[in-house]
Amino acid sequence: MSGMTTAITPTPKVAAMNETKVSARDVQVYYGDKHAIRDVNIEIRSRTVTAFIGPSGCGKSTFLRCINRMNDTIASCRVEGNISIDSENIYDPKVDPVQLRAKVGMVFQKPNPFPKSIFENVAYGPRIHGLAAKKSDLDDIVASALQKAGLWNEVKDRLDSPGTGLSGGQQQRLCIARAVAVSPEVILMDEPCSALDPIATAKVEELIHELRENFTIVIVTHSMQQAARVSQRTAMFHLGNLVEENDTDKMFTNPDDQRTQDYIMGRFG
Amino acid sequence: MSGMTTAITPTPKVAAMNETKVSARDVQVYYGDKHAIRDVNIEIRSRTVTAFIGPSGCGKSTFLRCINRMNDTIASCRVEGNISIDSENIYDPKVDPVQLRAKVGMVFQKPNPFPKSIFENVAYGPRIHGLAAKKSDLDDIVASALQKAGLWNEVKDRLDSPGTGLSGGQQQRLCIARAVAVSPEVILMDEPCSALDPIATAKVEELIHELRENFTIVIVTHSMQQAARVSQRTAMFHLGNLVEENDTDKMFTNPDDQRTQDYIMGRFG
Amino acid sequence: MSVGLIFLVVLVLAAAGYFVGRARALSLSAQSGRKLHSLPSYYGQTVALFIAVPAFFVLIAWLFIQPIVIDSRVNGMVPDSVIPDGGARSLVISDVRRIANGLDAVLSRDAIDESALTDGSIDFSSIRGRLADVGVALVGDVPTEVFEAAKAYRQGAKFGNMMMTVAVLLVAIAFGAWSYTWIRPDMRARNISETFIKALLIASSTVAILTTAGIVGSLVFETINFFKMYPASDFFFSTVWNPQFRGGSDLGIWPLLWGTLYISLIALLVAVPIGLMIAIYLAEYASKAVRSVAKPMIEVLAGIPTIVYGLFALITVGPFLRDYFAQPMGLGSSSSSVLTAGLVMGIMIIPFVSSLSDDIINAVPQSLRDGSYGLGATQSETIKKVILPAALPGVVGAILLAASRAIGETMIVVLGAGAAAKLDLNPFEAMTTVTVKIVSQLTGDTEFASPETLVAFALGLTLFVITLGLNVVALYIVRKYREQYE
Amino acid sequence: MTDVSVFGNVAKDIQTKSILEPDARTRRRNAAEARFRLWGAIAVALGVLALVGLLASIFSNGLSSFRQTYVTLDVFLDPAKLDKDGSRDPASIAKVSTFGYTPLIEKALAEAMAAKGISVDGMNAKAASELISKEAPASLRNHVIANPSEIGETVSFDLLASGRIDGYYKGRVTMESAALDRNTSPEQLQLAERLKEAGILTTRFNWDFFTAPDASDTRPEASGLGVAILGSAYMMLIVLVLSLPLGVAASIYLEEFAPQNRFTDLIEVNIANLAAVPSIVFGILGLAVFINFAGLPQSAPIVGGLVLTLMTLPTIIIATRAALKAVPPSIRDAALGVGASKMQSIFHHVLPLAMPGILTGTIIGLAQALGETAPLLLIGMVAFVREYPAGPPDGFFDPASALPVQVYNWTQRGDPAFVERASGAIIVLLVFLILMNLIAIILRRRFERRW
Amino acid sequence: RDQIQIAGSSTVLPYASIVAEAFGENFEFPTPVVESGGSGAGRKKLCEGVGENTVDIANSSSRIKQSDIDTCAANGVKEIQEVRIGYDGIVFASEINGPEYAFTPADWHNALAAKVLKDGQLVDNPYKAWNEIRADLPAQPILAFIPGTKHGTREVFDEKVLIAGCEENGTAEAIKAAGGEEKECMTLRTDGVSVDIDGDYTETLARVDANKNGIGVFGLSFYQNNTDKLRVGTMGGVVPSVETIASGEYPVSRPLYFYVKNAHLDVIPGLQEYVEFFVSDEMAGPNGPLAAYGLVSDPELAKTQAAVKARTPMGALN
Ligand SMILES: Nc1ncnc2c1ncn2[C@@H]1O[C@H](COP(=O)(O)OP(=O)(O)OP(=O)(O)O)[C@@H](O)[C@H]1O
Ligand SMILES: Nc1ncnc2c1ncn2[C@@H]1O[C@H](COP(=O)(O)OP(=O)(O)OP(=O)(O)O)[C@@H](O)[C@H]1O
Ligand SMILES: [Mg+2]
Ligand SMILES: [Mg+2]
Repeated sequence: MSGMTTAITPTPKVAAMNETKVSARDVQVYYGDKHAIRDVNIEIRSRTVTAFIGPSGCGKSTFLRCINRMNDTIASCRVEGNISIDSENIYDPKVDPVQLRAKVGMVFQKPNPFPKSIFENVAYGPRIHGLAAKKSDLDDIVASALQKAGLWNEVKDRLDSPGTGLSGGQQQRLCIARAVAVSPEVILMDEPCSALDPIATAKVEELIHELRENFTIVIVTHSMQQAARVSQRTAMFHLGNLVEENDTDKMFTNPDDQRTQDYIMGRFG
Repeated sequence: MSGMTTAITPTPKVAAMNETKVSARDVQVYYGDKHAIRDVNIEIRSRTVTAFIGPSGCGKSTFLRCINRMNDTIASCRVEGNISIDSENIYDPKVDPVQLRAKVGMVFQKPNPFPKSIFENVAYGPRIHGLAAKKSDLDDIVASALQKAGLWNEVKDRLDSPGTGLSGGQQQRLCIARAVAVSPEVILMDEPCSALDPIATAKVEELIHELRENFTIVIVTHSMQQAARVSQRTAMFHLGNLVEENDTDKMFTNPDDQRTQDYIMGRFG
Repeated sequence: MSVGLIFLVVLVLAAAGYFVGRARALSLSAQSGRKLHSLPSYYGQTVALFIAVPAFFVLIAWLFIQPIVIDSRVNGMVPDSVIPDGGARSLVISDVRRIANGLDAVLSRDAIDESALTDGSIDFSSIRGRLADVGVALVGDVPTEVFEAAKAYRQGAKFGNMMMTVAVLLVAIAFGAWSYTWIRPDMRARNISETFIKALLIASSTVAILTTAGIVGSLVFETINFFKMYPASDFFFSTVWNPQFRGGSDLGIWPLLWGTLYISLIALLVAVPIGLMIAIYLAEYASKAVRSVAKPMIEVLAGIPTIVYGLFALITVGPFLRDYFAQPMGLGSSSSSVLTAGLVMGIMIIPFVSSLSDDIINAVPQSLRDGSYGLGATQSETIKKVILPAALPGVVGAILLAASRAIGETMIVVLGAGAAAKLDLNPFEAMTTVTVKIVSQLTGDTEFASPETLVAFALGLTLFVITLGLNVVALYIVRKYREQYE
Repeated sequence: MTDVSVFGNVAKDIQTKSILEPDARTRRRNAAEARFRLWGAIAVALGVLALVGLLASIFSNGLSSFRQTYVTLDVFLDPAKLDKDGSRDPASIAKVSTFGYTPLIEKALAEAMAAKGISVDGMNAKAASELISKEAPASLRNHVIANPSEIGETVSFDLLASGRIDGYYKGRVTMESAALDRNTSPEQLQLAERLKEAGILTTRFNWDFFTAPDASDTRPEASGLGVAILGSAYMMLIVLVLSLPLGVAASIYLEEFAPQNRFTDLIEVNIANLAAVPSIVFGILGLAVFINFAGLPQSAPIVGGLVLTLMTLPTIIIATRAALKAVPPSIRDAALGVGASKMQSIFHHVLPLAMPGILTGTIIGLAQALGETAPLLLIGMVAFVREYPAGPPDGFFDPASALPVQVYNWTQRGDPAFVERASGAIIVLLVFLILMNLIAIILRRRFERRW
Repeated sequence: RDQIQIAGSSTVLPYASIVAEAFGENFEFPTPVVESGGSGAGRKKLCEGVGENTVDIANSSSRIKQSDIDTCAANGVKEIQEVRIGYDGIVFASEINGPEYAFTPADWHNALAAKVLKDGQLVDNPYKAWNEIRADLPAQPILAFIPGTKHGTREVFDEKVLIAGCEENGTAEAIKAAGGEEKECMTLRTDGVSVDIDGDYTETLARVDANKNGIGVFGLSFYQNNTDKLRVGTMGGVVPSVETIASGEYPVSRPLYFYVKNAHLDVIPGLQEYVEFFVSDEMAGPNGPLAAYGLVSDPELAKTQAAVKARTPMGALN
């Protein structure tokens, strides 16, 4: 039972690399009166790691949350325009956001483990999606997710202790493990390595590499190095606008936009 | 009345640079049965930036929280050993943790703005410590703290909107501004730049530089570059032990301990 | 089958449906190799819901309609001649019902065959005695028509029951089977069952609306009657409350409203500070052990019957306040007073404030406390400036609940504050409240269709409208000051 | 005061503050802290004190109702009086009313006194027989009807002593008060003393108090809480089964699903307002809707239960909503983020975290419902009921009374013996309440946690 | 429904429950259910209509009113029997250790009325102590706990004490002379000397207990159960007792009634038996348990018994 097939409408053919997975057209996001995202148009390719970069508060998280409709939960937030995944408009009234989110997993910027045990934190997703028929399957899923997130060694002896009693970085990895455990098709990661040490970061980057073979990944990061290391495509946001979107190599060597150049060179502000 | 000079019992001599500000002797920390910090001995110098590095979960935050007794709020947490600031044992029963914390400020790993307006978030500390006699003083303090944290431009038009409606990085800077506004003698920063873009990071680092002239700063960071850039001293933790403490230059060029070397070279795990 | 049994059978069917539905979903998915849209249990749930809900619906409708149908049929069999003078048909019909039900007992006790009822092989002329033997008391002898009607009723009920059983089970099975065959791996079973649950949630919240409608409906009619007898202007603008037994009463609402506000205010002045401090102490300062004992203990205060508080007010608090405060201060010598009732009522409503607030305060995330402590705030500053504002909506809810309880209380007011309606500022004076007068006018010895009694309805409705207004204001305030954390 | 910038041009010399010696402001703040904390402790102490005081007065008044004085007599069941035609036919035995049994008891008492040589000056047989409850003939008669074969035999009975005699052994009646009391006399008390010495009269635990039905004003000693306990139990069962799920469901809808609009505002205000509706108005509603419209029977627990359900609902809803509101949004986000549906995120994560608040609402709501009399007044449950209701569910439709009703009724009665019994009933009510809430309290402790 | 359902006055409730209890013991029928909730509500329930979920009997501490009869008629309750079960004496009692009081209605009017006649002038009530009214009354401050206006007892108090007293001490004439109405005789002072009690006699007792110089208005049966706590005052020189009330010497008393819905007589099992049992000599006679409890037996009980047997419906109110 592979995680691949949790699609709303199962994707019949396996998406080839570089095919568009997510596409956004003229997306506008408002928080009440505040216009947080303006006219964003972007194609996110399948089996590719796309990095979102940009100064703090420019709308990266906001746009990311649009992709799995997590913005629905903020009362004041309004999304306009069109975002589609596998050519299906996700803001179509017929779309079940739940299914969408099962397909598009998310790691939040602030680690938010459930006030439950470490095991339950990771097992929750697989459980509600019926990914494990037996208890032992579940154990396996949890173990492998924790391993992928590089947390297994630290917590394997205390799977029953509360997830909220972990260190900041551990919580972050726990949330990564939790998202990975349901094997979504698209994984949105909002600064997944912000609280991680270089080694843990390396492990997560390795995980991203690994996941890329089968999944589409969008990652928000403040580290240019990280963006350069893990992503194939990079999108640069500034003040709610998508300034530039390009191949990562190109972006970091020869950006089209002046602002990108400035930002990468650390010449902003 | 400057924030600096509210001291009532003046310590006769002025702390000179390189003088010991905080000193820890045989500190042990337990969470229930878990022994999280073992035998830590460290001298943290006055007017110096000390960086704590080490893999996630090694006890950096835990030790940091010991320094201003924030661990008191965790029921299961037990601290043994001796930590003194200005030669006063902070675990002395006579010590008032409130005054200690006014003297030793803290920026937490997870941004935790109060559910109040941005202004109120920053004004909270100065208010309780009586740092502003007039409303205009308070306005000044708030503005200058926000400026220091590099948030002023982004929020100056919406000081009345809730602090919880900020982006992740903005929240982090808000928390820095909040801590800085009460001008403590020692500032503990737990990964203050983890959610910040390079420019904002640079701004915070600049702030740290500036603060160093008068204050003692301890910063937890996962970025070796950052540690190298901002700190004069670096302490490396590993599995609850303080592996090495040294001048930053020495630490990053020629560490005494093999584990430090490995960690810095990214050879762990 | 009895209704209870049918109910059980449907439940069992639903349970069975759950398992077959689940199994089918699993096997279909295994066969077709397609993944299920939802967890298998949701398919089970869907089938179970399809079995249970329409069936229960039919059951309830049937139970509602069958008696009407049978009654109307039996009604036709009872000629007017057997209805006693001045009696009512409905009473005879209930006699019929009683006989019909008694017959079952007679048959089973005397081991008589069902057929004996119809073929006349046994003498049923002594039916009254036989029924009396099985504990069914009748008034007089049973006229043949009535007995026949009873038999018909029994037949009808039996038949109806049988039909009901059949119908309910049929519906259950039909819908179950249909939903069973409907199962496909891509069926959105979770959405179906969730839509269903959501409908239940909505239905539940309409209960509140229905209750309000019911209350208004049951008050408004008699209120109109009241205003036909007593001028509304006097009711709303007169400042004298002086009902008289034989009419000619003054029924101005103001003294009562004033008493209500005054007493509730004092009660809140007692309960809110104490209750909030208790909540704060238990949530923030007390050890786990103290908290786990003190909280339920204080909750018992809400469960002590109000008469105990009333007597406490009357016997202890009232004389104490009179002897040590009112008389020395020259503020009167009444042992029952607004202050007495307010104080005692305040004690009673403490748990409403303390327990609910305690839960809310406890739910404020630790990171907020940390943030404040980290800035060098004391615990009390943290509580006052960070935690309470964050917990405000819940705390206001708790206070409103306490206020509501205070407004609705009678016994304490009767015993503590007396029954005299007065407009006075002196807290050592006896006064009374709207609620007390609703109860006393409604349960008095005055004739019902007099303004003195009907005023209770007008009072009830007016109070309802006033509290509604207060609640609107409260909602507005809470909305304005609400702080969302995280 | 000139320099307000935080560190701008501060002198480079920073004087550090000692943490061992608090400065004046800190001392002030700490004093405020200590005061605040003290206020908290005082508040808790006040609450507990009020409870202890009230409980002490209830217990000191009411504990005695758990004991009862009995007179043990050998009664000759005279066939000449009880079964005149000698047929032992239950029908003819039943013809003898309780009035016919009184002489038997009088005689038995006289004989017992004679046998033990007890006599008190100024007592005739009639006055002596007033020691025995008016309930005695009825219990005798019931026994005889149940066992007709014992007619003609001498059977030993434990008969209730009358209320005043019982009160004498509980300190309620004294020789002095008896002298003034129309219903007893010091001689009767002396006689009781003698009977006690002779072992005929005993005071012991009173099981009947928990099982017997109410009794009329002339027989306080025979009254019990059986019907009331059953009635309250039935009603609470209905209230719990209906109000908890309904209340939680309504709260979930309003808090989590309902769109923010006028209509939901209306519901919200409505619910808050329902909490403020005096309970008697719910009685008016119950009378109009459940009895007059729906045709449910008078005085029945089903109607009482429904009315109390409507009355408790607002409490539970308000508590539940506050608790739901207090659950941090990040928990919901986390669940939604892994693909849980809203319903799942609520039932799996939010509801467990809100559980303490929900349980508190339930505890308080049920406490209120259990102690309420006013709405029952209008639906006919404030009544004198002596027949036990049948077992559930049929019993829901039989007349019954309730514990608070019994308290209310007894406090209104003339005979002071009822005051004691009312306090006893309150103790039973509180025990009932605590038992009922125990599960909720334990559950709540388990769910309580901070995050 | 198997049992008889009774509603109404809480004054009649004790008697009704004594009868119901004995009825349940001695008859094969279940014990009737006796609700309390006030005469007005009881009569309203009686008149709600005919049928199983309406009551069979309404107890009433005052006579049924024309409006009730009209409601009954409108709802199809055509025939009602009025059954007078006896009389309820109303007594004035103070704390047992207090002084003796020998009242007259005039004293009460002088003590409680808003306006009294003093030195030939109609003035606001100046009296503070009983002996100011009449020198041979005790020198105690005036404080009276009288039934609230919802009580039937208050009607009797108004009529037989206040109005009677008003006429006795000449205030009535003065009022009339001043162009006022008789109603003003019943207007009470509002300075806290006269306290309305909306609760029951136990509350009055508790208040007398808490205010040792207070005088309470009680029912005779309540007083008889508490002779060790209360000292009863005489009225016009007569000590209240079952005998003096029955003979009419003691002036303050009122009849108690219950009303039976005739339409239910043949359909509610035991109803007729209950009604007959209630008024039988065994129960309501001078030596019966009701009299023992303080009900003043009706001298015309035999007439009532006959009427009950014949099921005579009540005629028009006179
Ligand atoms: N409240 C707690 N209860 C129990 N264990 C805890 C608690 N907080 C931290 N720990 C454990 O103590 C150890 C040290 O945690 P700490 O938060 O100090 O790590 P850290 O060095 O700050 O890591 P990171 O860089 O990930 O934030 C970890 O193993 C963590 O799981
Ligand atoms: N819930 C909200 N209500 C109102 N404004 C919001 C809310 N969330 C974010 N914003 C505003 O929207 C803008 C974009 O926010 P967003 O969180 O997307 O930034 P970001 O790019 O993720 O920044 P960071 O790197 O700091 O996390 C910011 O100006 C922020 O203040
Ligand atoms: Mg962000
Ligand atoms: Mg940390």
